[in-house]
Amino acid sequence: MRNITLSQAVNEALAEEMRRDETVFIIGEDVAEAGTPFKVLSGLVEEFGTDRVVDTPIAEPGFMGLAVGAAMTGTRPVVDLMFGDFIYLIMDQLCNQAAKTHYMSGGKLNVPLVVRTNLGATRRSAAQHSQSLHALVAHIPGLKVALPSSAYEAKGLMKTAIRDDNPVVIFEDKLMYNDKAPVPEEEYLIPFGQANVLREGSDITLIGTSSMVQVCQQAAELLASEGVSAEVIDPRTIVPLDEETLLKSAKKTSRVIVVDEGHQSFGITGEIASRINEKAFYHLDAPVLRMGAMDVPVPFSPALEDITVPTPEGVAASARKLMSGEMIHAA
Amino acid sequence: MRNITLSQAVNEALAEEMRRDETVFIIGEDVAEAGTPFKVLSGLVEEFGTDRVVDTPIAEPGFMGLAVGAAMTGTRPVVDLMFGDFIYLIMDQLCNQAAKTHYMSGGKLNVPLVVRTNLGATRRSAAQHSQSLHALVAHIPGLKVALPSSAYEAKGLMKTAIRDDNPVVIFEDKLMYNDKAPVPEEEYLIPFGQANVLREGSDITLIGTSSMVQVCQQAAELLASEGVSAEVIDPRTIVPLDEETLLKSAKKTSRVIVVDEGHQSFGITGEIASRINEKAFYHLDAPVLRMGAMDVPVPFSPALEDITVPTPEGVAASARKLMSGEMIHAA
Amino acid sequence: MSPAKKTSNTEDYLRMYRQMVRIRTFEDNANQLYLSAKMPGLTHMYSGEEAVAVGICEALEVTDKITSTHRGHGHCVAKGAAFKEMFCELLGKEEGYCRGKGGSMHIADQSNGNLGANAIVGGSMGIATGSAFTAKLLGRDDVTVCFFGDGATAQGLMYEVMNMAALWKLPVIYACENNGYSEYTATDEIAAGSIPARAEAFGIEAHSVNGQDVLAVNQLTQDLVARARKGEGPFFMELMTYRYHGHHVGDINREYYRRKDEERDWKDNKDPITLFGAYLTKEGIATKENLAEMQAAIEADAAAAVEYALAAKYPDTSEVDMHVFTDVKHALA
Amino acid sequence: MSPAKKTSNTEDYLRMYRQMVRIRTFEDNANQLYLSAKMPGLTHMYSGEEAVAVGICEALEVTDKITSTHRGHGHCVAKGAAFKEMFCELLGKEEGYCRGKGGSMHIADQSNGNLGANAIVGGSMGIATGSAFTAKLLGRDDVTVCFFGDGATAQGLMYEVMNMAALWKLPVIYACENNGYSEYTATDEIAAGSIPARAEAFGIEAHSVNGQDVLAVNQLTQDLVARARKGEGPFFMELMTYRYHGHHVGDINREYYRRKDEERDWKDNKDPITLFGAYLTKEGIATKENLAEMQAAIEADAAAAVEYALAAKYPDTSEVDMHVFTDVKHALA
Ligand SMILES: Cc1ncc(C[n+]2csc(CCOP(=O)(O)OP(=O)(O)O)c2C)c(N)n1
Ligand SMILES: Cc1ncc(C[n+]2csc(CCOP(=O)(O)OP(=O)(O)O)c2C)c(N)n1
Ligand SMILES: [Mg+2]
Ligand SMILES: [Mg+2]
Repeated sequence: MRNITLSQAVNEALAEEMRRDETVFIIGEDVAEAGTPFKVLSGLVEEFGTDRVVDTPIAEPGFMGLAVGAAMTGTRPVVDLMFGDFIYLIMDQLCNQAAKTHYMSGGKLNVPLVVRTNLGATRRSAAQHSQSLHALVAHIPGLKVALPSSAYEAKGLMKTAIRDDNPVVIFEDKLMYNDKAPVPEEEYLIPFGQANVLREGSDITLIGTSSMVQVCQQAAELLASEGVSAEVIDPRTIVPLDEETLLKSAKKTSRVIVVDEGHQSFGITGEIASRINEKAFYHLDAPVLRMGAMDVPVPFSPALEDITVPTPEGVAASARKLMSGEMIHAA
Repeated sequence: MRNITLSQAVNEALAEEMRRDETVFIIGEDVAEAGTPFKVLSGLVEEFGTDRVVDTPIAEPGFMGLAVGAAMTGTRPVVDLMFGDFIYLIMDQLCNQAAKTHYMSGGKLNVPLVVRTNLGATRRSAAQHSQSLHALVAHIPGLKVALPSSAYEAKGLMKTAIRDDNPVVIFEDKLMYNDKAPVPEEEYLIPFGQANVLREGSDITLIGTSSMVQVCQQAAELLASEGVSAEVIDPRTIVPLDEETLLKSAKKTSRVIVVDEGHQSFGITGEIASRINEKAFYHLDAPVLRMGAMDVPVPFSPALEDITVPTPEGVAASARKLMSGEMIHAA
Repeated sequence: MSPAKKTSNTEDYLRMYRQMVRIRTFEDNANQLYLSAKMPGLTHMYSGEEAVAVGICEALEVTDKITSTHRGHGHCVAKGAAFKEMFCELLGKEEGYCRGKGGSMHIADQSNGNLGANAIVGGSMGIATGSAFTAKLLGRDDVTVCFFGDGATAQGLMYEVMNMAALWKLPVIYACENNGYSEYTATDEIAAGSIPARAEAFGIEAHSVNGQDVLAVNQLTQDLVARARKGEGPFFMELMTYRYHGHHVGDINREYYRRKDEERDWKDNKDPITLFGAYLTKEGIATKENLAEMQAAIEADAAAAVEYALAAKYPDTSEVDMHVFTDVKHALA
Repeated sequence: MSPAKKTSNTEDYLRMYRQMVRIRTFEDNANQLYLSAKMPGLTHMYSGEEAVAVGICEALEVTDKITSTHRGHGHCVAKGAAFKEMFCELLGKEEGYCRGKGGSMHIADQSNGNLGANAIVGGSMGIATGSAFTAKLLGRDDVTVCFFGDGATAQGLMYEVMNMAALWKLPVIYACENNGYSEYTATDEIAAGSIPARAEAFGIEAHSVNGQDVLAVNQLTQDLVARARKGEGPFFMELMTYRYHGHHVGDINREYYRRKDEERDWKDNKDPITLFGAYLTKEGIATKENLAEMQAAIEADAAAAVEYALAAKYPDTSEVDMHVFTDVKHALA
């Protein structure tokens, strides 16, 4: 299988879906000739024209609202939100309008749109360009939330998102745009709500999202060299969440760490940990541990920024603690 | 002690602080002559004038941003956000600006402002006027979040919030505005981060926030009549969170239910439950249970709306389950 | 009152009159339901503004779209909705247009191109613009009218989408219902400068029109709709009008923000139904008796619909987690 | 170039020239730090726009406030910041103005009234308006200038706060740096109608001025600041200018959105420093040699500051959870 970058994978997904369905269009800032600052969309405007790859003014609430109305009337917009940090600007249109329209209309109106945006720190972009804000969106009923962890997922989840009749928000990891992974030439879709078990193990379960899947994989390697067998799971979508796969693993290993790049407090790790605690409590030998990003605005200085995000070493260290029963004393 | 309504309590807190400190002002829609749609601010404009009780156009992002700048330069704005559902509109100014300014400036600038808004369903106001969105704000480092559960708390927390040098968001329960409670004539403040144990008990801990404190109290009554001794705790602020008090109770009773009116998934119950699970795991006889609002947009129809929110009967039923060990079979 | 176009318009005129009376009657009944505590929650009355919704919607085809507001009953009726489903919605019943899930603030007859009332002031401006975007992208010729109040002109979203509509020549008409107040505040206290000039600054042709004159509103809208269909949009209309009731049905004591004689003046001298009725009789299009009969029939209709709705059943509680997602029958199952 | 006011302005003029050269020199060094991979992240160069920041800030007192943008080094220097603390900030060092926590996009010398650069386009418009609100409420006479780009005029927030500033006559000046582009898109593709007319529609007096002419900018600003202090504000200025570099330092191949000869024309014929230098020598205010010496001294200053900053220490890792809250030393302790 060929290897392509996450960037190419997203580009292919969009191109394929735009060829398949002419109601699909892309809207956002500098998406056309510039192909976005990350160059993810390069070439699409050449194939699909400026009617379907639409450069907007710097008006996130405006083009998000426009997309909601477009989606309600027969198109499938893919909203390009340049940085995940700008999600605050579109919250009203996304959460008061897109998320609720189907429900408030008693099922009469649909809002089939995708917001593609990103997450992830350590790019030295400081507090307003480094946030991982998927927890905010996951809290709002009516929105689906996908967190691709590689080029393979990025393509398959994007295609599914575009065909979904509900609003979907996809957060890509901006540090992963140039990372390559095997991606089939043939068309494929990844269904929502199906977690991926990347590595089987028997001693401990590491649940990682997006950028943190790699971190968990590397932590598992470290642990393996010490004789600890870690299972690594990527939920791929957090709404819907594949509880079954997570619970099965938790019951098998009896120890779980949930790793995510959003701020830890009031973030998604609490939800995932709680569901496991609630439904696999009597199988657990230790509390489900959570590792999110530090509860601080993301600092610019490299000396500070790097320590705000979970690392393989940090995850492995926590795993060792869980294994050793050290938590018992803490608790 | 005299009994006053939550509405009066908030009004008194604001009046006292405005008398004490002339840099305090109120800004929002229809706050002056109208005294807000809930009439909470009646009389303040008469005492403090339209310079300090400022009616704005319907421009939530705008007046929130204005408040941030005003706070940075020597005033203490109290932003009146008419419905908690409008918080989506101010997220950027609140979370990208207010929450991060102190940090991004390396401690040089402060943003001492209060956003007072509300939460709570069952007013037949449908999906865009009934949300309880405190979880969104709690997730963002740099913001403090208070959830008063009675007139007493509403006054004491508001006064503390106004004197705090950080941005604070207070969510009042709109169904409680006319509820009376004993409130001292003398001045008092309620420190942030100190939970209130409303009722001591030995069998189970019920942690409730805002509107759900009453629900927990009533559930405790129901349980008491069955011989189950429930402890009821109100965290009062969720950022900062008084972990110590919660953990102490959890360790004592070994069984905990967390009840909140925000949507359950990816809400605050997951955070509170996780902290207890992490730090009191080996003391628990059953998983910490969570009861939030249903994960659906709030429906208009009374027949539907009423079942979306936790009730005393529901909480008592869950408590019975936890007590009976029924959870073991579920887990 | 503008001059009659031609007598072949008789039917159109009578339909417009009828629709205005239907709105007024709907609102009177809604208010009564509130006063008698039979309606859950609050609602915002459209009474007094009928010529705006009717003048505009009568210039539209079924395929044309509108977006509506918290004060949305008038738009809903004018775009073709039936009383029965509307009252059912108002009362939270299963047979309502939104199966009782929306209520007054989200009421809409979606099949007639009403994209929904909206409880977020200004919240539908993006939606309307997006609907126009669809028309352009898919090569359809429908036009979208975005209704909003004077208060909503304070929302930044309006300027964001007007900019895009102007850049891309979208077939959308922004219809500002300037009723002089937003909630409990007079417009001049919350709107600096000039509202139509704000649209013009974005290169959008703007018009101000007497919103109590249904023919003037209708004529202007017909012109603009025709031009918008040809790609000459967007347009902006400011419709000067007045709401008779308080901001919502519970806003009874309102003298602190609005004088009683001002209200009386509008009701006595500028009522859109009275004015148009007088015109119709003067022009010989209808007799007073015709109009009275029409009104009586509408009132009977409304009474029957209210009765039906009161007796209709609430949605089953199992509906509570339906329609969260299109593809999941029960989101919480 | 506008005519000289009087020779007593010699000092002012030389200071303006000096400040423009300081900005240019700062940016050249910043670009060099990027190219040599010594600077973390990216940065947006102000080169070419110096007359705007300097012309405006030289009309302000220390007590006056400004809000800045992602392209904020120029505003920071012009409002009085020192090279050392600026380069330290750019490199994430503890001695930076923000202790390294802000970096290029949040750089600010707070003690000189700079309320911060902002990485959210348009994000500071509310802040600037609020700062003016404080002045009015507390009876202070300071004025706030809000810097933002042409691209930021698409943000709805601007219209929301202009409305309030106009209604309440706040002492704020909205300064739109129209450099013809927002990122990789020309202004006329993203701005419909007229930018100054948008302010005028809110009843705000608006001016368009040549942003390459430091004296013209300075004169206009002096007038408006004086009037704003007297309560005649708010005002709006559109400053026509140009950025020499790409959108950020990494935007090298930009011919797909901007022609090279256009860039050359601005640099060769409209450079604010060259123009003002020629004026100073022509008017006999300084000799070419004076100016060359000044420049050399500034370059030496900058080189020393860069060297200092490169060697300076990073904040201790224990700083990571400091300054989350004012009253908690370590938020995560
Ligand atoms: C974003 C938002 N802010 C505030 C409100 C509360 N609110 C409801 S209606 C209204 C006044 C609207 O005035 P206008 O737009 O003139 O419409 P009118 O009621 O006069 O028809 C306000 C402030 C709201 N629903 N949404
Ligand atoms: C809200 C928001 N949207 C988008 C961006 C990405 N972005 C950064 S600068 C910029 C262009 C700004 O153009 P302009 O306002 O003209 O300022 P200039 O860069 O020309 O000085 C964009 C789109 C952002 N930082 N914030
Ligand atoms: Mg109005
Ligand atoms: Mg620009």
